[in-house]
Amino acid sequence: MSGRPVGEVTLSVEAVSLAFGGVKALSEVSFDVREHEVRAIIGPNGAGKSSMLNVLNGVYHPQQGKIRFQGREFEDMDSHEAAAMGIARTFQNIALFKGMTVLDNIMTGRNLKMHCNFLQQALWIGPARREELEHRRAVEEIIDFLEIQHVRKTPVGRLPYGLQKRVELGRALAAEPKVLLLDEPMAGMNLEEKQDMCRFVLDVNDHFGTTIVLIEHDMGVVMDISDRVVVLDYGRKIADGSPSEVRGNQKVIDAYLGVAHSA
Amino acid sequence: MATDIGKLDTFPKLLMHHALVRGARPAIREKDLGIWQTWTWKEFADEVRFVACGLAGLGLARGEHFALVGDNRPRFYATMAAAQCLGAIPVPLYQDAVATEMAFPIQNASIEFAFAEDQEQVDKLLEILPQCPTLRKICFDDPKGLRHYAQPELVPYDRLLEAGRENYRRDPAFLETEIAKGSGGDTAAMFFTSGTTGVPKGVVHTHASLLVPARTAAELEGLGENDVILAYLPPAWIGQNIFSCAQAFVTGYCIACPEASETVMADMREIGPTYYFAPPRVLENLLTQVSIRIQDLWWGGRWAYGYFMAVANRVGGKILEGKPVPIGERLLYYLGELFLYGPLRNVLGMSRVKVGYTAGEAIGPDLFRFYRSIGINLKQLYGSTETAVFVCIQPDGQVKPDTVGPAVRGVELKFTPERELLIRSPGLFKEYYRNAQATSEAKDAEGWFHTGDAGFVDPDGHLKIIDRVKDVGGLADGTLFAPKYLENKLKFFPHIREAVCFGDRRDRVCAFINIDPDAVGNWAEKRNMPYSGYTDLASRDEVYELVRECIERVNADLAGEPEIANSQIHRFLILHKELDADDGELTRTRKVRRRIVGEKYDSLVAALYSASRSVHVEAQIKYEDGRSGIYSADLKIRDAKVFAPAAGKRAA
Amino acid sequence: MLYREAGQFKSTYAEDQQIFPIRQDRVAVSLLLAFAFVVVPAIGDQYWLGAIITPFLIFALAALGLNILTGYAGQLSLGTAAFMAVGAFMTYNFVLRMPWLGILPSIILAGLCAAAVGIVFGLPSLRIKGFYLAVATLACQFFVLWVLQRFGWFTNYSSSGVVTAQQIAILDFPFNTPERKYLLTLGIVVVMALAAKNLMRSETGRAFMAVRDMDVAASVIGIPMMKTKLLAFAISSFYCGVAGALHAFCFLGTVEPEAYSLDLSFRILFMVIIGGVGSILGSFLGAAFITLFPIFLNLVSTGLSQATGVEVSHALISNLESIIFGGLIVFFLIVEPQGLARLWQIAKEKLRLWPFPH
Amino acid sequence: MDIAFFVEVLAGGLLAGVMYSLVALGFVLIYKASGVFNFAQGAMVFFAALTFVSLGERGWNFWLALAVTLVVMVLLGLAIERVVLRPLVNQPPITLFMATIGLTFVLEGLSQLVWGSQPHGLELGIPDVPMEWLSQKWNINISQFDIFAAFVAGLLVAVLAVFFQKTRIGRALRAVADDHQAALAVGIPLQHIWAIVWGVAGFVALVAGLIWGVRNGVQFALTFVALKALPVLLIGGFESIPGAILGGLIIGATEKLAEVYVGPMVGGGIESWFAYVVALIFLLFRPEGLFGEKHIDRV
Repeated sequence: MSGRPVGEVTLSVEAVSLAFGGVKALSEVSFDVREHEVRAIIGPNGAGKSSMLNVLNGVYHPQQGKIRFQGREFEDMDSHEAAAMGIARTFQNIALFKGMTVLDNIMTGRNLKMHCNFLQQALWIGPARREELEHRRAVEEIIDFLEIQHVRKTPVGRLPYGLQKRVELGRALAAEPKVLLLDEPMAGMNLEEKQDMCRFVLDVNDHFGTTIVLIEHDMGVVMDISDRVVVLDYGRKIADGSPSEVRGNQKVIDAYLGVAHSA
Repeated sequence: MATDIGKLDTFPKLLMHHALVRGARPAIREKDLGIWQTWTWKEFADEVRFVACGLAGLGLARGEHFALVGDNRPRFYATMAAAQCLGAIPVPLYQDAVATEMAFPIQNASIEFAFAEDQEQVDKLLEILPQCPTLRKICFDDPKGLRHYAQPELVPYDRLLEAGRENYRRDPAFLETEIAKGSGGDTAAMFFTSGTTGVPKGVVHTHASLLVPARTAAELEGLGENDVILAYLPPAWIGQNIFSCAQAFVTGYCIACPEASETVMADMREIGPTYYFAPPRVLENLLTQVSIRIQDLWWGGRWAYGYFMAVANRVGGKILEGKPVPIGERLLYYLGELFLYGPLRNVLGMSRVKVGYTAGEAIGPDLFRFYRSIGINLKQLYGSTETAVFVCIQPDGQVKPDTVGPAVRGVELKFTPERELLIRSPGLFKEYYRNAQATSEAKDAEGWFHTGDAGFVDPDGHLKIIDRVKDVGGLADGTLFAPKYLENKLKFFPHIREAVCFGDRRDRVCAFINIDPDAVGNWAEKRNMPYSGYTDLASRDEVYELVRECIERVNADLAGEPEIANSQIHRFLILHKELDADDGELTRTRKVRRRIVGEKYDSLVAALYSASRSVHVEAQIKYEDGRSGIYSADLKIRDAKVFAPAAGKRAA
Repeated sequence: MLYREAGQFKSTYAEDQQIFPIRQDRVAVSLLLAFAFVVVPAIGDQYWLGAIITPFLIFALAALGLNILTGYAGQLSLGTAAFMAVGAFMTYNFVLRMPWLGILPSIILAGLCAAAVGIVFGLPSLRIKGFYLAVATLACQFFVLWVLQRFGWFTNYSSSGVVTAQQIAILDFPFNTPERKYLLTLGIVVVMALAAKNLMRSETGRAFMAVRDMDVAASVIGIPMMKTKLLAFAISSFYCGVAGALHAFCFLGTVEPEAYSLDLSFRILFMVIIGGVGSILGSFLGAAFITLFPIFLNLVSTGLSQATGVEVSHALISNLESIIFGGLIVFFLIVEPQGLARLWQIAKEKLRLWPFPH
Repeated sequence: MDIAFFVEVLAGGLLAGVMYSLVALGFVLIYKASGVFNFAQGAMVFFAALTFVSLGERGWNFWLALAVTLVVMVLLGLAIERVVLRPLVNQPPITLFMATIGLTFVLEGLSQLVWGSQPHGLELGIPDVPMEWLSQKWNINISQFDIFAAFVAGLLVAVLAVFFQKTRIGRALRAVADDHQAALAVGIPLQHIWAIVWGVAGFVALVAGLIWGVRNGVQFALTFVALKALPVLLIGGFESIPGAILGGLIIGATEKLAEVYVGPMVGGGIESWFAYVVALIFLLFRPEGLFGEKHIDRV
């Protein structure tokens, strides 16, 4: 459960439809996300969860429907603009920059906050140098928060899977986002790593007050840490509500246990 | 140079003096957020002033006790000094102790105020709150995870500091008068002995009894404000506190706090301390790490390492002490210095060590010689909690492997007929807190302190410790039986981590062995011997062979020393589990509790002295994730070859 | 073994992020610079300074430029020589047509022209990747050379198409002797290498590497793809332009299109691959290797021919050279894709951990 | 502007285009089967022509020289696969591309080392003289040789197309091109397949070498024929054989027409870069060429 009181609706999606050629990934999906909330999106494989996330942060552009974020309305999001407005995300299969160390990877998360032009950086003069050191300090807070001090200067490619997931969370946090989209942050983790990641997600929501939109398969995790859950199946929303409501909903059980679908 | 004790007779006064005289010099550094955060003496003194005013605001008064639980952190030492400013008595407790172990000291000293480092320590204190009604306020430093703790007792450090800043601004004179009230005779701190026997006792130390020996030792070694020491041992142990508090306040040198206990090696290398203290156990682990990593060198590297270490063994110590050495050897040594000893010291972080001490228990001579031979000025020291550590120190010129050096200026030594050592010195403790009976037993009328250690002074005036009086015994045939001496010889081998010898009032010496999982694991992997865990490794015949070889080399050594020749080890077994402080088998500073181990495994001891080749053992084991199960197995017992006394060849 | 790191702790972020955090490295680099600035011009003769060391520095600068584009930003380019040509010709024209400008400003302006050309031929990189981009830069190589030869304005309508570079003089202090030309080149190369290092350890460099490693993730976290790619092209071409100018004025002494053929582009690409893709030091190591290797080959072959009396023809040497270069490229790609810079890094790590293997 | 001349220029351009696509075929073949963009194809063309011509000059008769050169080229193909490509399997395409650049220099040095570097003329016994009946009737003179070359190219394309689409090995080749590991997993003997591919590429290089050798003479400049083939690949796409042919024709035609009509206005000599510019413009609209598959970024 989120530590802070859940506030007003900050992000909402109305009747969004997305199709690749003939394949309808999403059809008329609408749901909203409140400030400081931990909002889960669940559903069987291929239900359109990742596509929904990609629509929210502008990687995919829906053919139909509206996205409303902090009062402003959009036909579709531009990923660059989404980042600038404070929507950050992690990827299902890790999208870290293999050629850089952990520290550099997280520092790239802060690029939107650094304003010196390349000439100042080349000469490493006053403002550029100060800016670099200030942001290094902020990144160190995140490294301390995620307890990855001991691998600060190791190239990311050499880290075990669990740590890479944490570094990716760190990079998303570096942008000090208002909304954090997590695409199966606990996929492929053992019990211990899962518990750690749950703790980190809750700490982020509690400590930084970031609204969290979480895609997750592990029902145990979803039930434990999310405030409200939206369930997608074949690109359609079939349930929306608190974890206990959703758990009891017959449609959800059918979707997961695979009852024959109507056309 | 350290000024005379004169009017600067308490910790706070010294602190304020440093803030004036060397305000800009670094007082404390802590590796945090990727760099070494630094507090100068002035900043440190200001922080102490504000915390003191804050604690006064909470109601901490002169003479009251103040518990501190946590690792080496600047705020830990600041809060300790702040309490001393108000005349309160800080009581540091072991941070890795379990909650129940903390209850006794708090009840014993009816402590009302406590300082806890982080959520882990706060949870322990909250757990024992019901048994300690007197505990009113708990200040905590690291707020991580504590955002939703609503208990009224909890006071975050920052709020304490703010309140203190406010109080100090309103009434600065208050604190100056409080500090001025303090005098050398007041109680400065109380340390609970980890004690190898019975209930822990609160050793009360005055400002004088801590500062005088600290200053004497500092002057002996010429320590000054440019020195740096790494504080990595538990601050509740006087062995660490005397170096990171008493001597720091006396000389004004800088204390460096590592980032976390796992990164001590790396932090040691970064900070490069000039003043170093390590109990034998730490030096053993270091040597084991070195030998494991050297094993992985290619054969040429290993050969070179062996060759140059032999050179160092022969002449290293002499060169360190400036004694004459043949020119050929000296050249070889300098070659070794460039390629091996210099880099080895550098990787261990000891390149800048001016003086290093080892104390707490007797150290094996080979282990001691290893460090001196590669050019580290390691010296032996004798002392205890009750004597504020400094009793005997080996001066630079006269360092011998098996003595602890002459007495320090102002310390008198005397022996009882049973060879028990008695000590009188300005560093003696005032008393055991609320335990007059124990105090009278330990300190007799003329002020002599009964150390409980047996020993004698050798011809050059160096004190030589044999063992604990209780443990020193004799074999059935009367020869001296000093278990510690045998155990240290065994522990020099990287494969053996701990050993417990039995032989008092018996005809033969037998031993329990604890293998070192890393070293033996590495040894097993080299012979691609699969093993599942410690217990499985410990039960292997090949491992028994390995241990038997070590024991036989020790026996060969012992054969060469006539007076203890027949205390060679006849039979041994490898314990199925590692001796652990949590099971009460070791003290918090990893010293073996011989009596408890003897009683707990009496069936195994009996088996050792019978003729049986194995013994059945049934024990409760706690697995890593908290579940516990019963472990039952037959421990093998093996004999070790014993050498005829005189004829024993001199061990290399 | 040579490192004594104990005691070198960092108490500020500035210290932690400096280029050479270890004192031994700082000492070594300052000694190297002192040696380069003082000793080399003193002992160097016409042949060594003029024909070996100055070109090495110039090619190192060009390799550095290519490394910024291919090594750090991941955009493959086969048009390095064209950008150098633009630098050379524009400097010549600026000095010719605006003598009041002075040599250094004209070199900078020429570099900016090369940067402009770089941006134009960098535009395709927004839509195409990998080989296709290599082909676009190949087009630039041919097109630029054609324009420089075709329109007389560039060569001031000289009949032979080859123009002698003017004498260099800064504040009318002539740079005509090999020592002075060497020092001028060294000064410029050191300053630009430092600027490149600063660039690569700050935000711009990270953006380049992000685009190289995973451009989709980079754009999602807010790195502007177009601006970053074009900036990479611009900076890289600026470096190549300045290198071209120095190549003409401090090495060849003439400005001619043939000197900037496709073959030169390949040579500089070899320097980056062998030296180390994505490393400032790699550019210098690669340039040193490619410049010194033929000389080494000549020495060996002349030595052999004297010893065995077998006359070694010049053609044979040049064939051997290209075989060995090509073979080394394949060798390095198989054994150590990161090139000499990585071998240097491994050696340094071993020294810091001495006597332990790991 | 009289039509006959235009037809003649166009025909000449188309036939030149066929020559380009002949070289492009070598690139496509290797890329289709191993995902490697073989920049050294040009050097292989030069090596093949030089070997054939040198053997011919040493008195070997035509067919024997042809057979021996073919064997040499196949062996060369096998060696390249064994030494260069096998250790680099699964490396990113950029690394493989750079390896082939290294290979180019090795081959250039090797061929000149072995056979010396003076240019040779090459005579295939087909006169390079216009076809009589065509030139009299519409006075369009198209050289017999060009037609022969076009015929050879057409034949080669047909054979390769059948080879790729129909035969078992062809299908295996296409599988390998998509994903090395997947092909290995399914049990396709990767090394074996690659050896065949590089052998065939050697053969195609020989044919191109002969045809180009006759036209421009066998000399070092022949290696630059690879640079001519690049624009063709850009337009036709890297994986498709029909694309290579169509691309070749387009480039050949536009280049010849531009040379004749546009060249003079701009001062001539534009053939070096014109093809690229055409290809670039084409690329901006269809980044993957005529027949290449659309490249989708999975996030």
